[in-house]
Amino acid sequence: MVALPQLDADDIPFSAARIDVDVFDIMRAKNLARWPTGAEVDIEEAAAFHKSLPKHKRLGWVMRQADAEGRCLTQPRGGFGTLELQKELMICLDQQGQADIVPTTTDSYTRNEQWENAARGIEESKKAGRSMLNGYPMVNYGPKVTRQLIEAIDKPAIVLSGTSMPKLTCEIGFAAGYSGYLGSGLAYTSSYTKSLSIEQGIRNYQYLDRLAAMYSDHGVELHRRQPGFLTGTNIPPCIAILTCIIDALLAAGQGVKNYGLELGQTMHLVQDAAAIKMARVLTQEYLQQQGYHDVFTPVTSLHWMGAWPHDEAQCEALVAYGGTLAAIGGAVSVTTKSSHEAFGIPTPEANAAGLRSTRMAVYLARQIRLDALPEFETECDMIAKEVRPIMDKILEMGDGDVAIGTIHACEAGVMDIPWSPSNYMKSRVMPARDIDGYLRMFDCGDMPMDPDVMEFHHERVRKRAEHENVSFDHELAVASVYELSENLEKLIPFPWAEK
Amino acid sequence: MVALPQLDADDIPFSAARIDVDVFDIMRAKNLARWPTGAEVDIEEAAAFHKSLPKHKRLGWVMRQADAEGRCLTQPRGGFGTLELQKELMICLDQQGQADIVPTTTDSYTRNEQWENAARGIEESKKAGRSMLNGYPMVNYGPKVTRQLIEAIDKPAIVLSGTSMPKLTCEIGFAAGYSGYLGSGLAYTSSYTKSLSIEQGIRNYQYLDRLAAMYSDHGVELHRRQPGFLTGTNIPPCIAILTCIIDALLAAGQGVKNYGLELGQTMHLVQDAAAIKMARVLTQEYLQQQGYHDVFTPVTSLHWMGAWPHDEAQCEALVAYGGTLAAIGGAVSVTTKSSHEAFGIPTPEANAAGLRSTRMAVYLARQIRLDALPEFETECDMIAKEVRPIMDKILEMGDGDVAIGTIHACEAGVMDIPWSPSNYMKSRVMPARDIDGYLRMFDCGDMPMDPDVMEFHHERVRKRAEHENVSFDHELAVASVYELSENLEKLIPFPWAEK
Amino acid sequence: MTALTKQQRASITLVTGVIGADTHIVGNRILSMALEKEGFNIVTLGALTPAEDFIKAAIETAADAILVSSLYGQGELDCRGFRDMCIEAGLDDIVLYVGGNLVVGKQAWEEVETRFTDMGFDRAFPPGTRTPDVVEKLDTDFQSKVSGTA
Amino acid sequence: MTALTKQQRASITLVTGVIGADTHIVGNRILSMALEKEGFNIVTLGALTPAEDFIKAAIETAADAILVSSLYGQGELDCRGFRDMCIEAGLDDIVLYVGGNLVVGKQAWEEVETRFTDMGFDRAFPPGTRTPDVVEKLDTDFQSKVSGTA
Ligand code: B12
Ligand code: B12
Repeated sequence: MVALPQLDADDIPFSAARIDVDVFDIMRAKNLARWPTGAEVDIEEAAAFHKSLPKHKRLGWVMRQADAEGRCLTQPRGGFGTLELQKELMICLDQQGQADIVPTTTDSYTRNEQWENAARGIEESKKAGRSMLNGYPMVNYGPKVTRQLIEAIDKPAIVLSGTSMPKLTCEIGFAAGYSGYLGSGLAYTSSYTKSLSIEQGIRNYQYLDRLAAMYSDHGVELHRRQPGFLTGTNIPPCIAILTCIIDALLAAGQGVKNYGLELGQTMHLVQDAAAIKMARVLTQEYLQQQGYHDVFTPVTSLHWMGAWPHDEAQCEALVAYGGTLAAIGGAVSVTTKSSHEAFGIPTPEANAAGLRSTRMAVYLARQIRLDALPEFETECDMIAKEVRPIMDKILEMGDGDVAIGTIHACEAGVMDIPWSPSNYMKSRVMPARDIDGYLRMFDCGDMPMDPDVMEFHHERVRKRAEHENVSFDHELAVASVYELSENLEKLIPFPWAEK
Repeated sequence: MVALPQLDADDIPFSAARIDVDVFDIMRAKNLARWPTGAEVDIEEAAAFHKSLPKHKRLGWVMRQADAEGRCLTQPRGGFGTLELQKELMICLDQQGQADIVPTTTDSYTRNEQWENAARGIEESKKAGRSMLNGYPMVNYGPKVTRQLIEAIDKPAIVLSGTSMPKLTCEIGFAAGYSGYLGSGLAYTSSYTKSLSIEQGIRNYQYLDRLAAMYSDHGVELHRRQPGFLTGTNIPPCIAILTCIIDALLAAGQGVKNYGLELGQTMHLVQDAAAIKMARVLTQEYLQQQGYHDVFTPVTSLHWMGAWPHDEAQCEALVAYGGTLAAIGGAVSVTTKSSHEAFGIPTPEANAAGLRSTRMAVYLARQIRLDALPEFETECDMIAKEVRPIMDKILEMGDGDVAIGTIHACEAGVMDIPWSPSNYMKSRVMPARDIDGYLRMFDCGDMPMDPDVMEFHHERVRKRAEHENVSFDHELAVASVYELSENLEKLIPFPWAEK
Repeated sequence: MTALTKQQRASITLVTGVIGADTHIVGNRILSMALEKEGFNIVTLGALTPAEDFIKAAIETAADAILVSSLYGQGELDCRGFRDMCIEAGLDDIVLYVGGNLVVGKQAWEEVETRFTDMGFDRAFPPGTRTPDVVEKLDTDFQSKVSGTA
Repeated sequence: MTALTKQQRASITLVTGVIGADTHIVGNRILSMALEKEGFNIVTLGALTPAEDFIKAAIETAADAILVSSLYGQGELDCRGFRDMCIEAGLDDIVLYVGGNLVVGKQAWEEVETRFTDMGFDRAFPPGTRTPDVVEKLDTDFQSKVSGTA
């Protein structure tokens, strides 16, 4: 494979190699100059602040400790358009919701670096007395003001900024005192953008990861995290895990040692448990293979990321089961939703209720594990069989460089993602649920899946088509998008009444 | 063992033998004369009405069909003090709740045959404009009026009357068109009464079972059901199952062929699945042994029957998990509660929401089964080891007559029930949760448990005591009563904050 | 207010039971066990106890208070006239507590409380009451009796 | 009202896309696929589409309607002035639909609907709208156009 031409972005060749410290200093200076609050960032001061926090407010330590103790922590999502609303929200999630990890979701203008629009959103929110933004405009407020949020809670805080352009937000977030940051180059670029190249997205996250490693050099271990839930829409475990491996290798390349893997739940007890286990196993396998022997990779399981039903009672089952799936699956944390999911961003109270319901479900799951169940073992084997050939191919396509291999693989559809908005992904892979409720690939597009594996997937999905008496075509994939959002009359009607 | 002295009740000797038809006619005449509405009962007319109903409104057929199709049906509880309120409730549960089986819970005066008090309750309810009774006073309204309830819904209906004195209520209920009736002699007498003898309770249910068999003779297969949930308070599977076997043998003795077994959930995924499986296996084992080869014994799993938390969000997890436990355990139906449980009888809407949340959980459970999990197998073996020696002893104490054996066994504490209000039970057995959340016996009282079995129970509970750093005493049993009703701050606090 | 000593509590006799056709014994039994452990002198009537039996027992044992449990929802009917029956029986000053799930359904606690104090109960306790709270209230209410006799 | 035939629908051009910084493509893509299957002539702009691009595309393709999706909550900001921009561009009579999760949070639908019709959208569609409902509304709204040309 030929190396890609060198892009002008930041003037270094594109590869998985660690960014040199001198180059990085120049990149940072340029980056911080893009918005006035960038000038407030002082990494020495920030590192001192992080060290002054009690251990239980540092997510790096908290994730390691939770893993060691076999816990499943809870974390919601949440962001509002003004500091005041955001503070109230975080206090509510901390106290009323008993969240173990408190989030700050940024708004979509911030995610797209449209800080002028975000400024307008703050004003409009203040005027309207309700949030007109779908998250907290962190860059506009800057690190000094934002630190008030860290001080308002007694838990570790994480930035949730679904974006491929995290460079200024991460500087602000870490400087403010956030000890966790969710996001990665392949996952977010493929799922949250249309016209940004995968290469640019990876570069941007290399910046973020390099920054996190720089904090390590200052004695602060931050928690980085990969959003393997992708487009949230029927992502089969193998695809999520491929992106986990790729983004973990990229992060490790920049020196990150504390890297969480997130998986959206498939909503199948056995498949989710297998996915959670294999995400860690396979990511470690490739990290080791590439010479990274000390990267900590706990798995976070996310409440159903696809379309939710419009009935709150039905949603309550998805919320509670989400706790069950995460805990029985052995996830180190679970990211929660609420019964408002289908309607809009939840109120703080609904969000807190979702947390508590999940927490109770985690309690009820006790220490139950499915590891000895033959069906679980089969599923684990299947995932490994799906992932390895493709991952090996990706590395091969980059001549061993995962960054370059990934670009080629996305171009070729060797690495693909369902329902992607990105012009740089083929998005030909089409998942569908099978007869038993597992997520399978109805169509693997151009991904080089083992024929035996696809045979198995097809057979299971075909069984479903036969059972439902529908034809074996793409409509199965569309029906699978709607499935869990359907009302119960459709999902399980009273079976015997005369029509 | 010596036979018990013959009691005067209904002038026949006490035994497990089938009541002779001529004797039964005399008993019925006496019984129906106790309250004016008794005169409205006409079994020929009633049988014709049952036959006129579509199959899907006959619970006997519905339970068999659900079992054959591997379904888990939903059923709530519910009763209000007037016909009008009850009708609204049943329509709401049928339509808004999508219940597969619609209930009528009777009020506690009716259960205690205090029909004058019930009449007062109807008047007071009408005056107050809200229900002053905790259920529907079925005897007061009588079969003709009550049939309006059957006609108002499009599902089968079941009478829920937690009582040891069902004789008139069952006549009215069956005549009205109810095709299911929950209750049994040992279970209810030990759990719902104080000074009624077990013998009298069994006699009363022999009447009911004999009546159900008489309907069979008229071509109507009713569904009888045993409330093995007992006092609802930490009932270990073995105790529930012992009562299932005893009451099933007694019912079979009267000619019943369609007999459901109810188990309160222990709230442990593996233990509940094992209990559901073994309830049916062991009941069949003894039915066969006693020569009953054609009794259908589907299992119903009940949402947590002990104390509920006062936080609705926590309750939602118990509700949803209840659906999961029933469906994964392979129960043929699940009896639901709501997030109002700790406060009082739910509104129709809250009740319907509990049903829908459970139904969604049942959907999500797909066809998952734990049968191949070694931990499940161990638990099944354990239950069999607990049940068989005691059941054999009970039969031995009655010289093969289960009715007589049961009386002796209860007297001697060989058959015992935790937290019983009855003067006829020792109630020395004391359950507690173990380290892994299983319900175990901290103290088996005078039940002749195998020493190895008790060794195992003790070891597990002792582990918990050590883990919690409390002493190994009766307080563990009390703490286990409260456990699932505790708030989350107590159950899983954020683990690391400084105190 | 300071807690009473176990010795002081030993002079206080409490009658407990579950009123009416109500079979919910668990909470009442745990409460009785806990109060006994804390030193009070307890007379337990158990589940399914008619109103008259409470009063009979209170007279027989010269009780200082009656603790009525009602869980099943019909307590509102069962407890009507309970204070009057006490007065008729000459128990004018006996302390009356009631606790449990006192009414049918989820109702605003303040209203329910008023309904029962209007009926003549000195205190009513909401669903979910834990035993230490009951001990605290008893200690408060019997402070004067005990210091009077001290 | 009767449904249009596929042939009649073929004469109707619809521009679809997700407005603003919004990446939620799934529903928009399914909707576009479904409308295409039902016979409409569809121009898809995909996710993350600025308001101006909708209008440009509508002019270029002489579209009859623009179907704007907004899911992420900021639609209220993104859609302000959309009708005015259309008028400025000479698209005075173009039919404008908007659908998705149009505002932040769970708000009363009637209010949300009014907010968007006041902005100049002909119809607004609530969360959870299924494609057959959209086809039905399109058929209704283009009844006259099609019969006019028939
Ligand atoms: C276990 C249980 C049962 C068991 C009872 C077993 C037994 N023999 O004791 C069984 C299954 C038999 C049962 C039956 C029924 N139950 Co029930 N039951 C419960 C449940 C789930 C838990 C009760 C419990 O044991 N709690 C644990 C103990 C430790 O707490 P506690 O009882 O509240 O007592 C504590 C405090 O309240 C307080 N306290 C209690 N009394 C007093 C008195 C005083 C003076 C003071 C100061 C404090 C105090 O101190 C106690 C210790 O902390 C409750 C709902 C809940 N709470 O979750 C329903 C509940 C009480 N039952 C209810 C009903 C309706 C029934 C039935 C009528 C219908 C049915 N479901 O079959 C029958 C009643 C039969 C009859 N005639 O009484 C309703 C009552 C409705 C209402 N008030 O609106 C409830 C609230 C459930 C519901 N939401 O519908 N039940
Ligand atoms: C999947 C999903 C995602 C995926 C999207 C993947 C992708 N690239 O498409 C991911 C994970 C990337 C994502 C990200 C985010 N999401 Co999102 N997401 C969802 C979710 C769960 C399902 C959406 C979906 O695909 N539904 C299935 C399709 C078939 O239905 P649909 O989209 O509603 O479309 C149908 C109808 O609405 C209608 N329709 C749609 N458009 C139009 C237009 C017209 C004219 C008409 C007539 C009809 C119509 O027809 C469609 C077909 O039936 C929803 C919640 C839900 N609904 O359950 C949240 C939701 C939309 N997301 C939300 C948010 C806030 C975000 C984020 C900002 C924050 C975050 N959670 O990370 C980011 C946004 C990033 C960005 N810049 O846009 C919020 C929006 C909040 C609000 N409006 O108050 C929601 C409602 C969740 C919530 N309750 O918080 N999300």
